[in-house]
Amino acid sequence: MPEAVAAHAEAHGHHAHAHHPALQHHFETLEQQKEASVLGMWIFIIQEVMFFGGLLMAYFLYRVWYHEAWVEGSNELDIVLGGINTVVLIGSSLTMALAVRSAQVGSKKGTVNWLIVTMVLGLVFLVIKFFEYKHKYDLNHIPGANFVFEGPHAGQVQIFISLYFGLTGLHALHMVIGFVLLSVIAWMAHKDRFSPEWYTPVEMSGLYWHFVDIVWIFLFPLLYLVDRTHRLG
Amino acid sequence: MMTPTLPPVTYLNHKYGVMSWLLTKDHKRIGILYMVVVTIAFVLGGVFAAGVRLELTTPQGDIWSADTYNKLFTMHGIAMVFFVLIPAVPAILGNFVLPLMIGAKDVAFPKINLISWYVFVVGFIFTVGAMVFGGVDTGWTFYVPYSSSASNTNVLMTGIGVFITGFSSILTGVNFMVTIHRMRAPGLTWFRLPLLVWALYATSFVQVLGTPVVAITLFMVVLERGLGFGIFNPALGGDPVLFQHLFWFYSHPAVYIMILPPMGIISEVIACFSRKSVFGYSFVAFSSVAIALFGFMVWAHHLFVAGISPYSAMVFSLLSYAVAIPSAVKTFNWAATMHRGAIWWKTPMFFVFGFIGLFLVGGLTGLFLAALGLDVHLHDTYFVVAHFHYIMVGGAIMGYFAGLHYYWPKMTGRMYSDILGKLSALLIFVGFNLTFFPQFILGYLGMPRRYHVYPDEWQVFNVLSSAGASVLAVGYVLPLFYLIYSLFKGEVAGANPWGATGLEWTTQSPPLPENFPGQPIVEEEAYDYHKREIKVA
Amino acid sequence: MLSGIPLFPVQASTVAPDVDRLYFLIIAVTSFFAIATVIAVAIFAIKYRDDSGERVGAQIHGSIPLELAWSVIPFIISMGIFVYATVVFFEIVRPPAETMEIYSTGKRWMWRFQHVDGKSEINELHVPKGRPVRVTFTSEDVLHSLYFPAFRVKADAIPGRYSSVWFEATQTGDFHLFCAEYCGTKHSGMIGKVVVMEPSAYQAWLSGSDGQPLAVRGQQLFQQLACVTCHLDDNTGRGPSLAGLFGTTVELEGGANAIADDSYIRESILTPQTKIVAGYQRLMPTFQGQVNEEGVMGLIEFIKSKAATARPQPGTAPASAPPARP
Amino acid sequence: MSHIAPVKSYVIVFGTLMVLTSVTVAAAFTNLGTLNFPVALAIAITKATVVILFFMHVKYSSKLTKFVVASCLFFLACLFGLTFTDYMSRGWFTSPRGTTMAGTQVTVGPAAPAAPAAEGAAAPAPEP
Repeated sequence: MPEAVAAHAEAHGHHAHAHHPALQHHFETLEQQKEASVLGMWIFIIQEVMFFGGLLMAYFLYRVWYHEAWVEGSNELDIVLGGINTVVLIGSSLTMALAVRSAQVGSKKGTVNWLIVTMVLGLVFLVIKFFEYKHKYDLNHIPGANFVFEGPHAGQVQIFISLYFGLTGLHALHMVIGFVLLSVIAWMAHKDRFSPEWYTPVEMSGLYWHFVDIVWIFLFPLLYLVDRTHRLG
Repeated sequence: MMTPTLPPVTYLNHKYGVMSWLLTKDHKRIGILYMVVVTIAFVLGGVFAAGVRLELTTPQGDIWSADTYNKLFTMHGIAMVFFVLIPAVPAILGNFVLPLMIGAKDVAFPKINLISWYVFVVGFIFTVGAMVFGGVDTGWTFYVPYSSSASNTNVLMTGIGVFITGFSSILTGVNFMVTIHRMRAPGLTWFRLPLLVWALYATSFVQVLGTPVVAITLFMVVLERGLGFGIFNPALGGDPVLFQHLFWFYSHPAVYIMILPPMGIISEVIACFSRKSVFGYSFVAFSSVAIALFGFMVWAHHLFVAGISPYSAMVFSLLSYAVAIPSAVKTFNWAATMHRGAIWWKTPMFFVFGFIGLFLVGGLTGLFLAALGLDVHLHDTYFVVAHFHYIMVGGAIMGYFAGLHYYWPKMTGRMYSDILGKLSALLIFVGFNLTFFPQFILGYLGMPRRYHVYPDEWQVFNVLSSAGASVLAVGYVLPLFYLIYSLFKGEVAGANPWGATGLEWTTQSPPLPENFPGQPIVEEEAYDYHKREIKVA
Repeated sequence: MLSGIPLFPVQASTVAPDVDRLYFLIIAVTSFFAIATVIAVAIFAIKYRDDSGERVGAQIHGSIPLELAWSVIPFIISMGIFVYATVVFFEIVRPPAETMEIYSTGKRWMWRFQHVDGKSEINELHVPKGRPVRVTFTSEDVLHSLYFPAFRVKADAIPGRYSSVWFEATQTGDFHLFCAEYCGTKHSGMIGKVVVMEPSAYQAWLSGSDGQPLAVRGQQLFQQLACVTCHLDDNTGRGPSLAGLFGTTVELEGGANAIADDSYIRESILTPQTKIVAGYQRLMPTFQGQVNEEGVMGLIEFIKSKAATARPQPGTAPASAPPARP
Repeated sequence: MSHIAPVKSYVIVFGTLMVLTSVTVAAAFTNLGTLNFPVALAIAITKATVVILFFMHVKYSSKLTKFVVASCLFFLACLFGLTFTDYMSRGWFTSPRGTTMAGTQVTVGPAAPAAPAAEGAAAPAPEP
């Protein structure tokens, strides 16, 4: 019986089908390879969500325990810079989507240009984030030995600032990784490696970039906005 | 029946040279690369265990200093948990056998498969480096505030090492999940899949979704220790119990990463050597998935005395009892599979007998620790040590050895000596019980874990345990010899030495680089011994 | 060396027999299933042994009723065990109404016990037989865990928070005391013994104490740290009166309320800003760093004793009436 | 994805995201008391869903991908929900006239002058 199975497979395997240069040997069709990549990328993104989930767990617990410290801490943050960053990042999400779209329709120039715009917006975000960190450094609000904070909840505000640096630092690290990834994809697009049949790398880096944007969509209200009004009320 | 000869072209001999191994994208070679590193880690962990047992033969601390002893049991824990138990079956046997079982040429992302091996090796180098430069003494659980403020050993380096190794486990999980979803042979529906594939699928859930949480937790400890961040620091108002919540959120599902794949191997081996399809196939398959999903909801039974509220302790105790049921269902189904089967007493089956004996004790002693009233007395005593060794070493390592001896002919094309195999299974079983059963008694007497010095009246049990450990060591070293001997002098095994069902036994052994000559088509059920005449090649 | 090999720990507290009964019940249930399965596997392995490897087993695929049986029945049994274990757990966790107070602090590699009347001892604890004793303790650096195997009780000592363990000794003699949570180099040295004595012998031992009672030391600290300037007994000071405070429910600013127990008082001393009593400003400075653990325990004892003198107890039971012992 | 959306639809999606952002910022400055947190979270979730469905093309992709995206919520719920069963139920249980067994939230700092981490690590703990 095993021979029969092998023989049958033999006949099936032999008919020649034009191999697309990007089709890897262990996939049957480009469609199967594409779906495998999309599924793999989404599972990777889910895992990244759990990665930020651990830090958010600490954030939510201490917010319930030390609400006053969270109010003081979040009022320390500069909401204008945070707001601009949000607009910049959602903008870069738009340009990323347009880059993927132009890869779909096969316009090489469109893909490369939109990718460059996305990278520039990413850079703007990182620069603004650098100024925010520098501002913290000037007020020596960097958690650690020389953390100075007047006000009754100094210790607990240090936890807030630690979580702020943890969350936004990790997010900025993912932005840097995304920046490098996009530059590689832009270079491949420039070398005309993509076509309407095969633009998976662009699509995958798009998924990654949108994920990084979604993380910021949650970080911005949680860190900057939610405890803003307590001081007003 | 002519004696089989080694096939001309196999994945081992179609390319030679170190580079062909170090840059391979072939899932079979990557499985063997993992086996090399895991075996080294297993020997390392074993040496540390020998050091611990040596010290505990005497109540006083006269062989090692307290610090050295603390480092020994910590490094034993880290080497065994992160570098042996978690990768053993999924990364070695899983990598090798999964594509063969589903009729694919390779895993979905071969390049990422190689990257995850390199990430594993880099993590291993970091952790061994930490061990060489003075070791780490926080216990494999890295509990805060000791690990973040009070310990002056290489906690940072080990934390980073384990952080990196975590990504290897994540990438393997992603790879397996996509492979099983997208690359099954035509006709291979979900309910025709071998049960090892179901187990690997359930394990990849835990690998992918649990590991990042321990990665971020260790990242926070590294931040707190290195840069003075205050997330868990009680002086600033941080809560050390939060660390335990986040740590065990992964580390309990991690024990299911360690036990589910060996359970899959046991289902395969029992089906083959009972010449019968597994009893209640879909129940065994769904119990794997149930264990993986329920496994995420039970972690705080490690925290019953750590200061969590009694009401939440009740919630977790109830859920811990619920997660024990699928394991019980699996064990009963294995026993029922052997009913009216044709039991072939070969080495893999001996390891399965050992597995069933030890895993039963291990699993059922879990019910003692999930019982709230008892856990107050038993937490952090040798009862817990005995419980998890019965499941990890009795279950996971026994399952790994069963799989190793079952797939060895397929991996190398050679057969090992059956008598020596059975002898090593017996030695491991006897040595194991002699080592860890006295620890149950010690545990109920109240001997705490991680003690360098203990009261004199308990010396007898510790001496028994150390004696058992030496028998166990011999049992583990023996396979090293006869398996390597079989590489050169073993008789040629042929495509299907055990006459088993499954696609992996239809191709030659050792398999072709691209696994199958063509694209195999599957028409029959999973373990259908009736449709095909058995040909013992 | 072979001074009689102990196989089972002595039952030296009221809770121990219940825990051991639970232990034997689970042993009985689990060994029944384990032995049954092992025998079944052994029988099948021997009866159906066939080393030719040629013959095929019977074509059995499974039976739904059998599967349901061996998943529902174990579930019901385990729920039974769960309920019984939880009852025993709440007996361990919930101390009786009247307990003898002992304070303790765990520090890297020693336990320090502080009796209410002033006597303090290190790595040793003298307790009377037949009286419920509650040890309230915290840790000063890393995690520790106070563990009395003979009494079957254990609780982790967490820095920055009180934990408590209660037991009622039923046998005199020396029993082990361990630290059960790994805490570094001399983790295995952080042990000691708990000496259970007859009540009369205990009183004699206690009367020989040199230190003055904890409450008196608390009163001295109360003066020394100038608490008395704000906390006047007749409620006219800037801070709330502490007379009769202990055990009552306090109305907090913002509508919440809290029970004035040890943790509340400790928190109000070390971090006064976290809970402000309704109707008072945030004036109180923090005393963290100016008073050590024993000092805080002294102040708590003093505030408890104020409750006794200021308001005669017989009529007014404190707001949180102690629930009857189960 | 085989499905190619017109540029206009992407710009509309961007527009809605901008509107939602301004709404959430505005909501942050009006004092809704305890409602602030849920409102901000709800808006963030809608924004995230919009990005997932349109920018990440999940709307047109396979049922399996949708299932994987949804399954993430289950695991986050496990982490947050079950951990909070502990922290929320800590204050409930008060043993009569004494310390709660599980204790209230963490009070700040051990009372005694905590030995600074550096010194504590090296020198053995000073005797009382």
